[in-house]
Amino acid sequence: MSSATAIAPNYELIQQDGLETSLLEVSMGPHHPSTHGVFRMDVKLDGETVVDLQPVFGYLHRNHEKLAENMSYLASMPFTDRLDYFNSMTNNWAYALAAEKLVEIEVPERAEYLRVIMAELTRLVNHVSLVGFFINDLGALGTPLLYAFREREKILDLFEQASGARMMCNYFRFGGLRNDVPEGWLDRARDVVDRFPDFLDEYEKLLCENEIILSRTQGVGNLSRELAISAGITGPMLRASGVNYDIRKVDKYSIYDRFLFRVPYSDGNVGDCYDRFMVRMLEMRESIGILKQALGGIGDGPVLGNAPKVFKPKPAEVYGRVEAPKGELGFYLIADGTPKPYRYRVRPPSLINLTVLRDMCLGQKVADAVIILGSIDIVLGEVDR
Amino acid sequence: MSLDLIRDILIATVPLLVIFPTLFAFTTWLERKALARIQNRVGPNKVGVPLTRYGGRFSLFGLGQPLADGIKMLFKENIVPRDADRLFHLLAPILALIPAMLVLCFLPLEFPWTESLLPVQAFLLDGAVIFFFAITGLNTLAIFMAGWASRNKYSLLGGMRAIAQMISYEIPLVLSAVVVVMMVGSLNAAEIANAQADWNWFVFTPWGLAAFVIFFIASLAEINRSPFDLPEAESEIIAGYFTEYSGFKFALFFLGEYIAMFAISGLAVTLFLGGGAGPGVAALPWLSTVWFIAKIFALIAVMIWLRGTLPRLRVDQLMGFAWKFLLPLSILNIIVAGFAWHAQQQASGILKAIIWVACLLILYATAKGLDQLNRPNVRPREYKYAE
Amino acid sequence: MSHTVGHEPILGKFPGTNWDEKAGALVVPALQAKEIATWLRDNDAFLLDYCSNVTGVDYLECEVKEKVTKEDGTVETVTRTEPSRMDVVYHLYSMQKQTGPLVFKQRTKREQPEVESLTPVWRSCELQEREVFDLFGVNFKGHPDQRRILMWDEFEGHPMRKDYTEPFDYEWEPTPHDEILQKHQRGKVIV
Amino acid sequence: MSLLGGGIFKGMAVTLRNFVGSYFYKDRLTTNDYSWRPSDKLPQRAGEYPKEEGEQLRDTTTVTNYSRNFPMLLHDGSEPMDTIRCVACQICERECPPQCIYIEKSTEKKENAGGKPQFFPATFDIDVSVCMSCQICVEVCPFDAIVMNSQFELSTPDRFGGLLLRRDDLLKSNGYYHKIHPEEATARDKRIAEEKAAKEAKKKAAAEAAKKMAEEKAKAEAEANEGTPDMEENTE
Amino acid sequence: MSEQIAFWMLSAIAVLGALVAVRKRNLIHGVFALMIFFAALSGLFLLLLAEFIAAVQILVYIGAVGILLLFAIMLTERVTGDDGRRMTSRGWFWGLVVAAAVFVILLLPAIQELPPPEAAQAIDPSVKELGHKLMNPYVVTLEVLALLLTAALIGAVTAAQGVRIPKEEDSSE
Repeated sequence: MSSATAIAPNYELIQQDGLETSLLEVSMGPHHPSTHGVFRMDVKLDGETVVDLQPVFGYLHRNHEKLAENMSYLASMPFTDRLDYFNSMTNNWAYALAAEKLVEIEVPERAEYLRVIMAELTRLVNHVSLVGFFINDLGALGTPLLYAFREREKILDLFEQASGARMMCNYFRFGGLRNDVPEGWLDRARDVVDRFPDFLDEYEKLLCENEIILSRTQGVGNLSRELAISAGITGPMLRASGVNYDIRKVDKYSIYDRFLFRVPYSDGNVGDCYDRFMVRMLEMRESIGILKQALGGIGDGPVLGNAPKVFKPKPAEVYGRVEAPKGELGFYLIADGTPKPYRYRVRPPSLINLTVLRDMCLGQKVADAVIILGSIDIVLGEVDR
Repeated sequence: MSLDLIRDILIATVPLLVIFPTLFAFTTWLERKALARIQNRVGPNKVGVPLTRYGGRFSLFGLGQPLADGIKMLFKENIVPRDADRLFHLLAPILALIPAMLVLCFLPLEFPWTESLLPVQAFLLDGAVIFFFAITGLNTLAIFMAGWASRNKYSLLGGMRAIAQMISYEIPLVLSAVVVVMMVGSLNAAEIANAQADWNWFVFTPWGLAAFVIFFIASLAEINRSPFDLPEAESEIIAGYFTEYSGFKFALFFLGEYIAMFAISGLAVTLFLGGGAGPGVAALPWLSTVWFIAKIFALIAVMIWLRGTLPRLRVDQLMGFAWKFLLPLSILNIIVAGFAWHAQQQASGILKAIIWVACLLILYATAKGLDQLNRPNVRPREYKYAE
Repeated sequence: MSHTVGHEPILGKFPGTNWDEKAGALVVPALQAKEIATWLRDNDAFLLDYCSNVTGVDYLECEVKEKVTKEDGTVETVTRTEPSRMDVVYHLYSMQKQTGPLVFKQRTKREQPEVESLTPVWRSCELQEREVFDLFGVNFKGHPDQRRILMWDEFEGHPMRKDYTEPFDYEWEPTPHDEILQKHQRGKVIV
Repeated sequence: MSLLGGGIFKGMAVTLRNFVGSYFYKDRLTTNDYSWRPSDKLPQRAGEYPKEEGEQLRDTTTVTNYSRNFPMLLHDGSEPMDTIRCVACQICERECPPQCIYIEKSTEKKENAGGKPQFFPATFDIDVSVCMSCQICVEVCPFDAIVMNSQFELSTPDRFGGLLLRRDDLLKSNGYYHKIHPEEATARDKRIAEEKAAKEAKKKAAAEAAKKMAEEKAKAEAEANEGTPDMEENTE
Repeated sequence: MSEQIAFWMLSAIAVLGALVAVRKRNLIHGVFALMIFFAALSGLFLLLLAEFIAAVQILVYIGAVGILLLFAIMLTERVTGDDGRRMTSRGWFWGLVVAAAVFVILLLPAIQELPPPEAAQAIDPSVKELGHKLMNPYVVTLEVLALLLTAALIGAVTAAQGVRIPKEEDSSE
């Protein structure tokens, strides 16, 4: 335990036999095709081997927290969409959850069901496109990615019908949802969810046994169980390292205790890119299970509780967190009795999962650094905020 | 030097310089279209002939796209990095194109109008096959030149990868061709093609099949096609050696790459797939040209299909695959082919079939064993679930 | 919901700490923080092996109105001045026992704040403490790699502090939006 | 003992199936042809694309009835300024998260959709280069005066002026709103009608109750309430 | 006639290439000039109807030796080679003498035993014949050479493995 918390040792190129080689310093990013945004890695290479790697952040920094501290509680809801722009629904949810803790609003049951449905659809969207991007980083010519996007479109269509926007949904409100889903939406959602497993079968056939993918991902970017816990890794990445920790199970927030679902995790021997990839593949199946139960159990009713029109909580401190597709997304709010939060803090899973990037990349090939970054699953909107 | 000779040389070579670039244009369209369909997209479908603005009505499945691309490439700005070696930066794309074009002469591609001419075709050379390999190897230089002259770290990495990869894969490439040369007893391309008349294609023999598979894989690496496109790996090193190329120079690289694709497919067709042999050739000799090009396109279709399916290998795995898998297998293939060929001289009928099956088994078992040896721990895993 | 962690044993063991009831947080003097953190991580009763969230909170000096109940039962509003301070807040969870959160605050002065880095205890603090250093200017003693993380190295000031004012934007160019913004800044619209 | 290269062959089978399937199944080829083509004349201002209201909606594949893009102002009749619903209360301006709305209240009152003299926006600008389509202005509006448009062809050669939508660009009829968001518009109209009916019933009840007490006094009270009924609730 | 023209052109290219290779300060340029020289030499072989030798010249000298040189240069510190050092060494006089001597020694037998043209035409160096010669009378020489090359290969691998990054004990346990 204690050894894992230490900072990774400084790998130095040790010269033997007096053969002198020099290191190649490459600045990968901020405009590199596979850094998933404006992320930069200062990489020192010995031939093709990574001997040092420094992540550089901040190219997309817009001080989201400061912005939010200068506007009303509701007004920063649309800004949370822009954090992890793949998963605006879960971002909304985390923020709504924290704010609801501040004022203790009851959320109607139908809204809870819809929230779960939206969150799990978001998880499908995120994981399916992440796997596509990951295989793209491995060098495939976008085929898995485009299959993923083909399926993602169907879910985004659902989002659009419910909230009016495909990605920047801005759908959750303190105490429920902005509006009810339109007529027939649930049937369409059932249709999409029912057909999703067929796609997953095909996807698994395409990817999970491919020899090249197996040999590219296995044994690459190993992350031990101890380091993963200590470094605060969350989400599928943590479970790929063999820790069974899912906030849906631990906190049982919302109505997750009503659904039967399993949490896939690895045996923790390696915790490599393959584990991270497979855990996400398996998680999608569980999400489909939750979706089926939720779409079966949803009843009629209002979707917005009696939230106060002007949101002016009493002084308090809360920390609300949800299991976002990328990990634990938390919002830490300090209210001081004014309509604006005194302190508004986002706990970004993408940024914290990057803590171990250097540890995982050292000693690997430069091509591995790219897929390790891909397997961490970052979105720069959230890393830099 | 007689004028006839010059005329004949022109008649023999100019068609190559016209037909193959045309085919290149068609192939780029084909590849984009096929990849698009594999990925469930539509692909280029707007630009018609001649470049209609409001595609739609006359779009002809977007066949005008290559032409439009070519015009775009011609008029793009030619950007040379400030620190680049300007001379080599200019020479590299040209040097990439020349060997690719040159080796086309070594393919036994007989056009109907060349029959009555003097025998000027290069494939009649005694060592045509070895010439082919020698000149293909020059491509490496061009890529290195491009990578080095660009003064870009990604380009340099791409160049280094290209050299290592192409040299390594040249060995299994040549060794798998040796089997065919051994069987025919000649390095002359025309003789090799003629030896496969009447459906005696080498790909239908066990050693020929193995050699063909090795040849095909190695040729993918040789022409930097997916899954061996490491020198231009987009997700790792941007575009590799041609990161700093734009406009027409880039187009030349592109052209060179595709011509090399034709050339190496043509050699595979010559060595294993019976050259121009095919139904109806006896009656209509010009059909042999059609068959030859059709077979080339069949191979290219497989390459496109592979590109649409596979991710790429890593550098060390790539080298390991060449040296630890393809090389031993191709050497074993030569030995097996030698023994089997001598054994089947006396045998006939059932015995011959047994020999063939035995050869196939030996080769497959070896391949499987090598695979196990190289990647002992790589296999799908089981995962646990928490309720 | 989450299983809360009992804080009484900590207060008993470490006399310097106190419990902030209003915030629900354990307030720890900056000197003792590392020792307490290590104890919390390794002690079997807590096993808080997962530090989820690290952030700073900047409190300016302000006047607080409080309702005080006197002995005779009358309620009176008292105004007192709250001194400025800087908090560094850690949210601790236990993955093994699946409990948490325990809010752990290092409290320090606002001018040139300095606290103990907890990165040696929890690796997850590494980037987040860098962020607090960057945006709040809190100096973390013992942090292995304390540099700016989100702002560029040459940047001056700490933007998340409450008294931070924007410098002149040298990339400014006029847009119709300026009109709108100016109106907002003129205070015509009171938020 | 698996086949050598078996995973690769399986993958190739999948891609082949997709290749062939893309010619036969709509499911596998989800790309839609974006059939609207630019005319020869470039628009000089945002909002000049499609020439008729709702023209782009012929292409139902690119815009659904639920999608939102930028806000628009509703009016009820044929003459926009006479039936504008907006009373320039400036709540949306205040609540707008990126602060992209600019309103100036008129100095004199004018009869509007409700048939009563009201203020109206002398200026109502939305900078769509800043607007982030969050729909918060729609939610906070007590008069149902601002709703989301789904028009998205807004490109213009003028980067600054062209992307500032003026009041007259923003004004759209309720009929147009019904055309682009039929469900939402119907629901909204229904709610407005209900509220109106409820209010009227309340007024009637209040009036009747007041009649018993003192006729003149009650009437005056009711009129005062009508003037700015929702304003006080929301303004704080 | 055409052969004459080709011969002179190729010779000129060869000499020029060799001169550039020696004189050029930029190492990479030098190597490429050397390759031009090799290519011209291969052309000269073709003129002598020794096509196999010509092919091997390209395959081995350009394809292998040249690239090996490039690799060696890549691994040195100054890839560009523009370090402005004096390129003529002090021993240029003795170098010239040695070069002249080698030239004369090579030239002497060529002048003395020039075979009659008919004889030269009679030798048709077909690839098949070359193969038979290599495999029958000269098989021992060939095998010894192969052994030598293998030894060199193994030596190269051993030398190359000298530099490696020490990895932390892997977490695979």
